[in-house]
Amino acid sequence: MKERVVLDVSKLPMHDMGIASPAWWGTCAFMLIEGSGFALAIAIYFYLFSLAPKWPIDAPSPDLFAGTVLTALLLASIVPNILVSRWAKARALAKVRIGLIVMSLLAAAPLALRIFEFPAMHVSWDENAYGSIVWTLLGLHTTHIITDLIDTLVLTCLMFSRHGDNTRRYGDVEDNALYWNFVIVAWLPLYVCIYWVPRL
Amino acid sequence: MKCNSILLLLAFLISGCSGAQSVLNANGHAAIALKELILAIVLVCSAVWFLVMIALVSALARRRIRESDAISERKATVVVSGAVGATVLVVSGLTIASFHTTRALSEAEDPELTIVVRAQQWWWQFTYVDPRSTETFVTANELHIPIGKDVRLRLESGDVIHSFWVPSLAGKQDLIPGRENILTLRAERPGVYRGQCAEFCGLQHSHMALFVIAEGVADYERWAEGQRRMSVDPSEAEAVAGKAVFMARQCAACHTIRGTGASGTTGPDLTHIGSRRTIAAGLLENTRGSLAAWIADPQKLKPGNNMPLVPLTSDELRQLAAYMEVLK
Amino acid sequence: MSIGIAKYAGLLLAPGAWAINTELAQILPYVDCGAGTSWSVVASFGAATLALAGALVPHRRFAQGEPRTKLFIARLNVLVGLAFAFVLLLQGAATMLLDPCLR
Amino acid sequence: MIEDRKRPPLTDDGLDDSVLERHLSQTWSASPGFWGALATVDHKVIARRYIVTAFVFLILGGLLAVAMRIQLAWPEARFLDPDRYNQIFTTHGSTMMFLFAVPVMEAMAIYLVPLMVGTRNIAFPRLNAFSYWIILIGGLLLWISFALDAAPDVGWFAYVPLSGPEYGPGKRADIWAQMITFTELSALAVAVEIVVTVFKQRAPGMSLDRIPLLVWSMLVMAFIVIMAMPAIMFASSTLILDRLVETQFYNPAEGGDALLWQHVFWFFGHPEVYIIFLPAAGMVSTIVATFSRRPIFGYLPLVMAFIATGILAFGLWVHHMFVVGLPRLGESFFTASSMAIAVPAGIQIFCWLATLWLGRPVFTTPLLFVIGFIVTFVIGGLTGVMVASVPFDAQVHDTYFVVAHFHYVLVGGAVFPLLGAIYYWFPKMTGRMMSETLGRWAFGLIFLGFNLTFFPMHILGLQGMPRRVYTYQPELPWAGLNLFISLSALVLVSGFVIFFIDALRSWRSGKPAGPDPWSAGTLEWATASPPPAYNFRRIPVVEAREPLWSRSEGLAVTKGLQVDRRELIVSSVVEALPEARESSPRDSIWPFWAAIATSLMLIGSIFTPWAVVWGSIPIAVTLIGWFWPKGTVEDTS
Repeated sequence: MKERVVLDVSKLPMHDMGIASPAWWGTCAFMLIEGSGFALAIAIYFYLFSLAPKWPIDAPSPDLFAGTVLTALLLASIVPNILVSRWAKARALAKVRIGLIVMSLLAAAPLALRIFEFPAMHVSWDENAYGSIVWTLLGLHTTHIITDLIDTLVLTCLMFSRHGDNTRRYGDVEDNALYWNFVIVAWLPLYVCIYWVPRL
Repeated sequence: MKCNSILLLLAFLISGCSGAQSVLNANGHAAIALKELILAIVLVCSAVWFLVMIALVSALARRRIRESDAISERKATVVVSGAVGATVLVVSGLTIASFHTTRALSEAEDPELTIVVRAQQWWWQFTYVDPRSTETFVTANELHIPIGKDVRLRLESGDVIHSFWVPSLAGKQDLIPGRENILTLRAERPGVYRGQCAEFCGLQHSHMALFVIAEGVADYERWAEGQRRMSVDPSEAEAVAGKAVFMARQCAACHTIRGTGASGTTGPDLTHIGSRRTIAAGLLENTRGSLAAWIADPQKLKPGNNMPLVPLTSDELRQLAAYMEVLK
Repeated sequence: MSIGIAKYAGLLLAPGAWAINTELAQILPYVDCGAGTSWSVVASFGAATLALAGALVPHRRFAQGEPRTKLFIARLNVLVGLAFAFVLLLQGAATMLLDPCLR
Repeated sequence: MIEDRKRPPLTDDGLDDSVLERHLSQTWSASPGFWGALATVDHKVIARRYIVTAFVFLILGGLLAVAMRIQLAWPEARFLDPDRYNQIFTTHGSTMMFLFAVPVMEAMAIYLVPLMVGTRNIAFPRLNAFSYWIILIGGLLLWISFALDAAPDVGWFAYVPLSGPEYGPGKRADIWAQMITFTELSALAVAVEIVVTVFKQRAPGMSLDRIPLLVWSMLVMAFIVIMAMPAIMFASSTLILDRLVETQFYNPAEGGDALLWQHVFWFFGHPEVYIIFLPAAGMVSTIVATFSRRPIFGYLPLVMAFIATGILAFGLWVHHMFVVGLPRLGESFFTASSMAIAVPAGIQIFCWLATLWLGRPVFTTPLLFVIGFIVTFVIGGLTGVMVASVPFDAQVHDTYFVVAHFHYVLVGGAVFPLLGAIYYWFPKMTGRMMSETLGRWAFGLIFLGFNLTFFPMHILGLQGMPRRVYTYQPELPWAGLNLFISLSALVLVSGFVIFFIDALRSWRSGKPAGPDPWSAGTLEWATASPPPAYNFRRIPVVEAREPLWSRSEGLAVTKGLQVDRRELIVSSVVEALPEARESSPRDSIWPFWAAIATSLMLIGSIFTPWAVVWGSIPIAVTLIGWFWPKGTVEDTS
């Protein structure tokens, strides 16, 4: 087939970040999947709530302490998270390295608190449907934190390796920061559901 | 090519015959209203299908005339917009018709009779609750109702989800563990109407039939009176021996025969089993021979059902069948 | 409403209104039946109005000599908005015809 | 590596065609041999595997259907016992829905979308390879359990409590649930790839209003997958939790609810139908335009219809639950939505008819299948309107009427277009034409056999025959029609046999096709058949909706892409303005190992919850291997 050249793309960048990067869109698509999952889990929480004569079923309301501290910690982590994202955009390698170490710690800390959240429910997963759904909500979100923690750890190692100083890696750092924001935002409705709806 | 008019034609043919389990053989007030709606919708949809087919054939086979693309595009736009408009109207019409039927079916009076229907793998238990007295009686797989009266069925499940469906009388309604559903039946004409579980419920879903016997009020009252009585005490020697076998073997652990020591509740109540037309949820006609065959090996006739094989000698088997037969 | 979002009113507002109304249908019949109110009627026709609005907002962009893609998006939004307004009107008809207590 | 960096990058600028092809081929081709085949990330190779696998599952599922028809040909037949029959209809439904229909539509998307939008590979090609291995293993799980007489026996919607811990002993229901997890994982992965490919990898100039309709339909399909599959993910996981660690989601005695399962399942299950149907609608739009020899009539309304259908799909689920005893008013909202979806469906039919009317139809086999589609799908759509009515449904729900309805929708509405699509794109995929003569025979027998088999089921349903019965009693008036249906099924089967013979024969020895045998308008026909590993010698620039019909002097293309690394163009979402030259990952064996690790974890978790804990370690290892940069030129930026 005859071809005629009408466009020269050689001046385009060899990789771009943000909305010009397929990886960014991929991250968004995965967040949409997980967001749908969380929305559904919350809907099921309310569905079971609407059926139960008394909510929570056969259990006192959960203790607030661990969950609230965890929420505060997650919210506080937004600040360094956004900083890391900015440094990545500016391609400041040293700052990104430090930021990622901080973020790894900040992603690990909630896991320690989470250990205290499960007993704070005062119900086991196999006692009744209320126990099943709150354990599932906590479990789902814990998986999220663990996933992001591993991602951050691997990324931190990468930034200290010879592959670190690279637009793609900075893009990955940005996407990882975006994902952590999502982990935080997704927690807020879960926190309200788990801790405050039983007190209504 | 098959078409919906054949369906209609066949529909009328079928409704003529006495096939007792058919949507089109409607004899209950709900089923009659549903049949009207079904025929109306099928008629409208058949017409729509024919119109589309005419359009398809003419689009493929029409003579191509010389016409500028712009003009024919404009014509097509007008026709397509018209067709979309017509679709909107037809859809609205059918939707409103559907809402009307739903509404019409709701206007039932206060029922005169309430029956608790409890579905289990794979048979039906009916508990008649008399509003005038505290007396209740229990039967299985055969429901008697008086014609012309609203009968309220309270639908419960003993294990998995089942669905109560007697198409000649009403649409189906599920029986769901942990929930209670209501279905109102009103038979307009006397008859024997077959029904069947309509929600897949395991191995013997296929053999979970029931019969609704709609009869005149006097006939119904006579039947109910008979059901309220305790079981018959057999006089014939064979049946007496059969009763002894029943009490001595595992039978009494699962079945109730009121007036005797047998009070198991796992299986159907057998107090008046001799009066029923079929056994094993519509599987077999109720004769002495089929009773014996059933008891001899229930797993062969209805594989997977919950009645175990009880080893019996052929004499015991005959005696037991004779006893069952006298329990009218 | 910012101009950017307004372009997508048909795609966002109308299906959104429909989704919410459909979800409300799981709750409002119980409320209406218990309290004798008509919230489901109000919700359905309110949502239908919203959907129509969603269809009309991007409609304004037809005349302005917009670029091809913008016009495409605007038209798409109008059509989707109208489709969902139709669904909501049918749902509204249900609320008018049926008793919320009916099982 | 360091030397690589020093060498100046080689671009296609000014390269001779044959030299350019040599370089591209070197950069993009998979390495030869077994490990090369396992490691390839070429979307066409993976799509071909997907398609072949899906058709193998179609054959297997079809054989099960034949077994059921033999059993039902006579009353009280003893060909199958109830246990085997229940396994068979469950496996038939699950195979057809999860292992044939959804994967085959995704496979067509994986093959066609990158070619139709004019790019060199799908977005996230390694994820794509991963998704194939996952669905393959999921399918094997189901079928090995079937071979071992331990297949699921609870129906393809596995209602609790029948599938729950109390009434579903053994591991049968768990196998069903985990098989679902496999297929949803693979479907979600593909959906993400399609969304990103369509959003970001369209050829320069392919703005939103120039996207081929097939690509639009696949995009909407991908979004439905993304929104609907989490529901079934939740359903299958909680079912396994209920069975394995005694959670109480579905136990009414402990605050759970049997209907919760139905809500969650159908919230996925109804959109599922449109996941299957919308790609078919895209195929029909493509075939109708090509063989009417004119652009599609009503591009905008068609796009709107796809989108509206995709959204409405999420508001129909309760129409599977009209007889469970919900308030009638709430149910009627779903009647309204289910009825209203007939409007976008009608718009599609009318636009296709108008295209045929305005054009000059060429009656090739693909068009015949499309005509067959219109005839049967309209019936399926209209019976859909019928079951959308609450009172109508009260009589036909769970009867053979519904069996007839959904086969008209799924076979008439999706398999007919799919077979047409296979005849249409076979030359592109293999470089060879299928036989027109055999194609006509296949179409004739399938069309006739299908209608003779499934139309009478409407009548059986109205006569009161419930679905999922392994037998029926002789005194019921169903025997005659059932025998007729079983005999008709043979006609249908013979049509499929001819189709498969034709496909196999043509693959080996069909007439060579050339790049564009149908004189079609979309970009996949702008390259050789079968396309080279790099798809296009130069990335096209799109100046019209049918680039191949409107080219005046040759196809407009770009220059300036690097050829010594896997490079493609990333463009903006709305206008498709070029934004970057992005690299596409190289072949990798890690997706294969990741799929193996994931499968071990999923299958292990049928038996013990600890499998999730220990199984996630190898998964993490393989994922790190997958993503860790290898210092290739693709990693430069």
